[in-house]
Amino acid sequence: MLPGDFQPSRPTNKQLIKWGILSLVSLFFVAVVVGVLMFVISAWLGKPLSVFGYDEGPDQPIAFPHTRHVQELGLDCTFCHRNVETGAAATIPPVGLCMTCHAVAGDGLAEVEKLREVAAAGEAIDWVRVHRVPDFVRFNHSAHIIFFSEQDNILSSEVCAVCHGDVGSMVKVEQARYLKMADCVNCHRDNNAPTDCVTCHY
Amino acid sequence: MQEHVQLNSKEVNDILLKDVLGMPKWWLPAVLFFLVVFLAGGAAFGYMLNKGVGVTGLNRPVMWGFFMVNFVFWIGISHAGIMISAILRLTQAEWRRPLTRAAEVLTVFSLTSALMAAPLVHVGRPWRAALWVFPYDFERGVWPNVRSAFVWDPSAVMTYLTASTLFVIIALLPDLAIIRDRTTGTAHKVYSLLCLGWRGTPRQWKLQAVAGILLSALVLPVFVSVHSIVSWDFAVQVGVEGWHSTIFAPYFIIGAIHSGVSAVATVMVLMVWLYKWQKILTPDHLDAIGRLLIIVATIWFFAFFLEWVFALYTLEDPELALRELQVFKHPWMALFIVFLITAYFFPVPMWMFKKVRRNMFWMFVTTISVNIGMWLERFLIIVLGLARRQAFTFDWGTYHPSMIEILMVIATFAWVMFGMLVFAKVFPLIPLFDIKEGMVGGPHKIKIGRKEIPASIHE
Amino acid sequence: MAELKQTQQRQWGMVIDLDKCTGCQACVVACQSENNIPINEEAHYNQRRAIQWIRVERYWEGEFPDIKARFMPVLCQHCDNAPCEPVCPVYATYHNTEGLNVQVYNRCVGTRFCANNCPYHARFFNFWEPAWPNSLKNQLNPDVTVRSRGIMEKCTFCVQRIARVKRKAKNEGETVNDGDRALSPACVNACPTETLFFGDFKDPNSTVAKMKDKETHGGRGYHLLEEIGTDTNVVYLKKVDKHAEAKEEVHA
Amino acid sequence: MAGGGAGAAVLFQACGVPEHELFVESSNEIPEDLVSGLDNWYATICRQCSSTEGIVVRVMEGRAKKIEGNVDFPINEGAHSVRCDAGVQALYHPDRIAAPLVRVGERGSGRWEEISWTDAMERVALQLRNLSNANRAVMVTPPMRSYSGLVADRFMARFGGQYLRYEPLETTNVRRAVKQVFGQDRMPDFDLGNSSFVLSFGADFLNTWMSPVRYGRGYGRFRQGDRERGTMIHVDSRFSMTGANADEIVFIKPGQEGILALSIASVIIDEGLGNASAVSALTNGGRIDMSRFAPDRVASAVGVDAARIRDIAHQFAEHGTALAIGGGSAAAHTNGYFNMVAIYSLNYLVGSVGREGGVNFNPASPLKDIPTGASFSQWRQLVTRMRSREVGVLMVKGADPMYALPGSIGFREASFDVPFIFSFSNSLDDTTAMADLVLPEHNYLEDWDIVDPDPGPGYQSVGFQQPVVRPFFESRGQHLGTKGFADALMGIAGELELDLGLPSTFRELLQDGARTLFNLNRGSVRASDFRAFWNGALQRGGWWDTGARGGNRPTPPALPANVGQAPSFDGNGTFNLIPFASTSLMEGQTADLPWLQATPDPVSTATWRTWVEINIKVADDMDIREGDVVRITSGFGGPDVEPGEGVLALAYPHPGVPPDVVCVPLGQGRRGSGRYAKGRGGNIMSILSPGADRETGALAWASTRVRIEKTGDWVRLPKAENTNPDLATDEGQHIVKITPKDS
Repeated sequence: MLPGDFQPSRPTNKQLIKWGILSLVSLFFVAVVVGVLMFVISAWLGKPLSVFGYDEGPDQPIAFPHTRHVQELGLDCTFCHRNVETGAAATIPPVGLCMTCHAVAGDGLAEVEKLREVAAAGEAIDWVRVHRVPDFVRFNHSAHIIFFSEQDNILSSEVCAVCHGDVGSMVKVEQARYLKMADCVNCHRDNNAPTDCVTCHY
Repeated sequence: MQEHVQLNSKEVNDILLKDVLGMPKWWLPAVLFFLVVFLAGGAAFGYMLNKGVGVTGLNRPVMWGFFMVNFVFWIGISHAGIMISAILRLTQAEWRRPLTRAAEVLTVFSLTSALMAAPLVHVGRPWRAALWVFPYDFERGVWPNVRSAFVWDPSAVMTYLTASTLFVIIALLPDLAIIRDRTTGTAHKVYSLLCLGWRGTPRQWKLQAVAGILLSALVLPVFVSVHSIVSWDFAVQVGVEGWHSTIFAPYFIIGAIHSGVSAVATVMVLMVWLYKWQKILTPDHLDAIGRLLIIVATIWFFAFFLEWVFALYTLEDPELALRELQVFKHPWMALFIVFLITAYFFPVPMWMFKKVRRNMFWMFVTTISVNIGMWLERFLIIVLGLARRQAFTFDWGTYHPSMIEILMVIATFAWVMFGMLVFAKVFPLIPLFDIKEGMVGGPHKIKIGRKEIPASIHE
Repeated sequence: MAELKQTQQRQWGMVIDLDKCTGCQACVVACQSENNIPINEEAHYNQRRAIQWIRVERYWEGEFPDIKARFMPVLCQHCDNAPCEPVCPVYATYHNTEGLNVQVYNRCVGTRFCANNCPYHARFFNFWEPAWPNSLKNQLNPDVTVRSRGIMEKCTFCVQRIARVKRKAKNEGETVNDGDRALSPACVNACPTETLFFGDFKDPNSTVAKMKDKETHGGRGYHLLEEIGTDTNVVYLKKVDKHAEAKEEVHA
Repeated sequence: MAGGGAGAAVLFQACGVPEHELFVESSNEIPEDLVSGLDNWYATICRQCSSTEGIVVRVMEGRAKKIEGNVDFPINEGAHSVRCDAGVQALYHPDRIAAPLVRVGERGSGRWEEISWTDAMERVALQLRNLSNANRAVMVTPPMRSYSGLVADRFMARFGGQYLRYEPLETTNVRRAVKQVFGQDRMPDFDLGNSSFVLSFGADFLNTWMSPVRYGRGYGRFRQGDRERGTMIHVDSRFSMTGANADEIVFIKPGQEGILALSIASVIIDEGLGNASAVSALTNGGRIDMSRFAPDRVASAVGVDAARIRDIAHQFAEHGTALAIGGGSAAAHTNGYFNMVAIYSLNYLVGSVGREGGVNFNPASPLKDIPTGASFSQWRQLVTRMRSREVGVLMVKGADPMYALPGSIGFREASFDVPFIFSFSNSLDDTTAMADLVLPEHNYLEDWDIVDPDPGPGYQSVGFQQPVVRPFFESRGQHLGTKGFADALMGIAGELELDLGLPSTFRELLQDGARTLFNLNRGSVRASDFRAFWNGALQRGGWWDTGARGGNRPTPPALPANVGQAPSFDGNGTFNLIPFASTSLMEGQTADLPWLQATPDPVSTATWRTWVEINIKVADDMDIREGDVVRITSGFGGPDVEPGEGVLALAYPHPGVPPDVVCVPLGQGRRGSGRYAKGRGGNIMSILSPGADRETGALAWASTRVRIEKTGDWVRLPKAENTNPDLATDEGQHIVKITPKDS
């Protein structure tokens, strides 16, 4: 190995242009990869980025306007989600409950007619799930409702908004909160609730 | 050295770069063969990923089997690199020179093998192993459990892998520049990039030498810790009496050096046979390794003996049951005898003879034998530790590896062979600069007692 | 551990009277039914991978015709110094403030380190994906996570029942009652001979605390493999056999 | 979330990881909205086995989730057996029949077509109507002490056919002996909990015999109750689970239990340890010579030391309250009836009849119309009738005689001569598979009934069975799906215009029964109006009156003069074959349930297969290792089992079985019964000798001698115990600690 073996040469202009284009292309490629990764990671950590409508709620088989029922008619959350104070699940109301009003109310509305068809056929509605925690999480609505309503001295139906956002003002229900474990744990810490794993996982 | 053939720089270059710049006829078929075997192991892993750990022979209570044995084995082999490069470098043993790179490369590939075996392959849900290996999980406030030896395992192994890779790279720089100068086209560009602008200036030489020595010193604690931590995987288990022993860390480390140095000797013989490097790798080197091995093997055997003393001294039922299982129960008895013979009683007396130490064939046989024995040693510790007859004789179990496991174990061997061969094709497996450096200093000898041994030079 | 033990509010535990156990296996199936344990197929037994959170072990003693069979229900001992806990790299198993040794399925990566280290062999690994025919899934308990393959599982003292009772008590402002059958694990409720007792060792008035107090001081009580120092929360009461030789008790 | 899931899914799809693992980590496919609702517990009655146990069922969103014991119910007091829990699996069994089936192929070929209920009922009615003689109709059910049984009984009575009750391991001898010794029609209650000494002969009463949960309850108190720990001696010719729990197990030569009992009696009489009046009554004033049963004279015949017999007699007589129980294999010999008479007579000698800690009697049920029919053993006559084409219609409900009748009786072959067989069944068991028409019945969790527990708790009690879930196959519409047995039978009666003398629907019939109880105005449920009573009884799972205890203490009858006969054996081998009911599968009734198949036998811990317990030393001599497939032949067999072919079973070298005995569990070897039972193991009943009790004609199912030979094959015996050849022993008592004294 002799010193001076290596003679660096100045690049020509042609080479410089070639390298410039190459680096631009790779920069673009990197940008695309980073963008995709960001989307995936943000989706992993919380809600998808609000691009291309990824943050919107899903279309339901029957477009049920919470605005109409909650804001305009003043129905309480617990009027339909009856189990929320006593059970683990808030429960979606059965078609029969809808029909207690819609047997007469809402004539002529296309969505109500759909509902009546379903009710007449004796079927159930396949609502699309908006909020979902994985199977290994034991979320219990009643415990949360009772805790917050007692702590803040508010009505049960006012507690719902803590996690679900102001559903009453949503035409299409969307996920308001991340509902990832960090979200749960932080809230539990803030409220001195147990953070023992076995509180939710068993 | 006595039989050292004096070569000049050009001859060294020609000999060592012959197969980097050219390609021996057997190379491609051999590499393809090992690749196929490795891919077969990969396919076995894919099958296991699809079906679950059930495809192995693991059961209750033998929850660790071939994968864990293989993990410990490869970690053991990896200790060759540091032993040869760092310790011998720091102790200025001259004969290490042609062996350092092969040992370090062997370290790198055996560590990747080990990593494949333990965190990746053997867990129930490999896709979640990141939770264990990387503490990414900031948001939930649930961190990896630092009390677990398993958390320290990957970090120790990764540190060791990083250090070994750096070792290889730093030692490679001057050689890469030589190859750069002898290649054209794309190869030239690639080597130019890889050699990081090495020009062989005195400053660069100085930095390279300092980096080498520094790394040697810094890596020594890692060297000790890696296998200590691996031994803690076993030693901290109160539930498995045979493993719960304070001798385990030194016992594992010395065992690792035993198997690692043997593996280097095996690789050395293979290099001579395959690449015809007998002018550089002389019987002198083998002789030196052989002497080192006698010492290492005997210390290892002492540790092994101590472990037995510790176990038997207490006369506790579970320990006695394990030893009974190892020594008197078929088929473990046969394995135990094979292990003892191959790991110590066959090779060490052989190495006592100078003729054997200087004979390529016999050194190959004896060092291979050591590694067969050391593999069995890990098997006998891990599997029998779990399969022992314990208080709950109702749950006493046994273990038979499945084809999937055997295939994956073979694949790790193929992976190391494949890696070494590919490396040897792309980079010189013997450091050219080191050989030349040794030549500059000339064959120094110093007298210790009545013996003359090769001395080191100052770097 | 000692401090934790003093500050914790409850200490769930079990007392098992070996003199009553007949080995009838009712607890085994009750547990299987409550906790969504996969069906142990024939191959699972042959591979020694059957999952029984509580199992009845049978030990032989003597030779025909003076032969005896001893039955022993074994389940997770919920040790206060649990060997399984410190070895888990991902904190999938830990001790909670009620003395339970908890397994968090979603955290488990399946290193099986804990299972090796459990002196009681109380931990079971899902080597295979559990398979139920679709119609049998109707029976699965919705309160218990269905474990997939690659996950370690073990007895939880039916923590879902404890959680349910505690939640109910909290919502309704009551206290958790020791004798509440809704609180007891499925095995305890099933046992025909009342071999198993479950309760809170911290509550001096509970049945188990009284039994433990009485029996571990000169009575029949003992802890399984006590010499390991795991400090278990399951107290066994010795089998009585008037034909047995009085064994010298060695206390360290 | 979607992005991440999708990304990871794509990534892992290549590796073949099922996507659902990344997303939900569960194979639970039930929609969460359905499962997270509120749970309710409903009380009902377990019908998985013959003992009547009160259960509560956890129901969530219309699905039964978990079965637990009903704490109130007097028989089981909250506990339950291993079989009870698996009821939910019977309900949701994947191979449950979902609609009436009619045979389309050859009989027994297994090709079926679904038809509507209307069609099915019409076909049944047509077949019955077309019978030339009503007597040509035969119905077979298990003994049903319930209103379903009443409907069946009434139907056959009014129609004019023959009604047979079938149980695989007959208890006829025990019941006849109880009738003879105590003058009772019902099984008495054994008050184990208050007893201080139990001497049992052959009955595996903690495991499978009669009412194991009730006995288990008593056993718990017997061992560690508030009184002194009781002593239990078990006399058996095999190592049963009950024997394993006894303080001493006495191995006896098969069939000699009665002689041993008489020998014990002779010691008691000789030494004047017993109740003098009972002695005099039993020996008919000394006219029966008991001295021929003196220990020294019978010791070699029964295989028990004379000194030991005396010791047992002393212990039996000198404990405060002693109880003698017999049954199981002791009753299944050609002298089984005499064995039972001798054994139960012992209770008189120590004065434990009708007192606390002894034998207590069950009063008659308050519901007089519930039939008390016990099993009936006229199978040979029935087969003859079938062969000669005297049987036109065979109706089967919940019984499987083609599986469990000895092959030598030839029931299955004879069934080809019956023009029409129909079966009420949930699954295609062996008998149903041979039927022409299958009427799927409701699972017991979907059906109504009122049950009279037998054996009862010693006082009047009635169990109320109610549907806790809607029928699982309801979604198939009213023409398909399942129907309750009683409803269906009443429907058929309606088609036939047969007047059963019962209300028009089964539920009304039950309510009539309940009204009887309501009118008694006593017991556990009392109410001001009937509606409240009905709801109360359903809520509590039954009605009982602890005050209504058994009647007068019976006076001891004299032993029959020919008591003490030796048993006789039949077969070509040297081993006495003792079949036994499996802990989980019983006699095969629950073999279709995977949980029960997977439940280890308490002693051998074996599962899923048929094994044969051979003494470990004998096995060693014969070079038989565990898992060796052995052929068991007796020289008997049926048309399906060639006598030389025998039954194949896996060897289990057993350290506790006497050298001249082999034991085989029942339950496996089924031709049908769904995916978990079909073609699994061997059916030992098929090679039993057709031997019968000399007195009662009951099947002597323990009187066969068999030959054992290795086939050379080896199959691993699936068991919970270790797979190593070493026995699980606990030499240092590290695990199971033993103390000689009670504290």
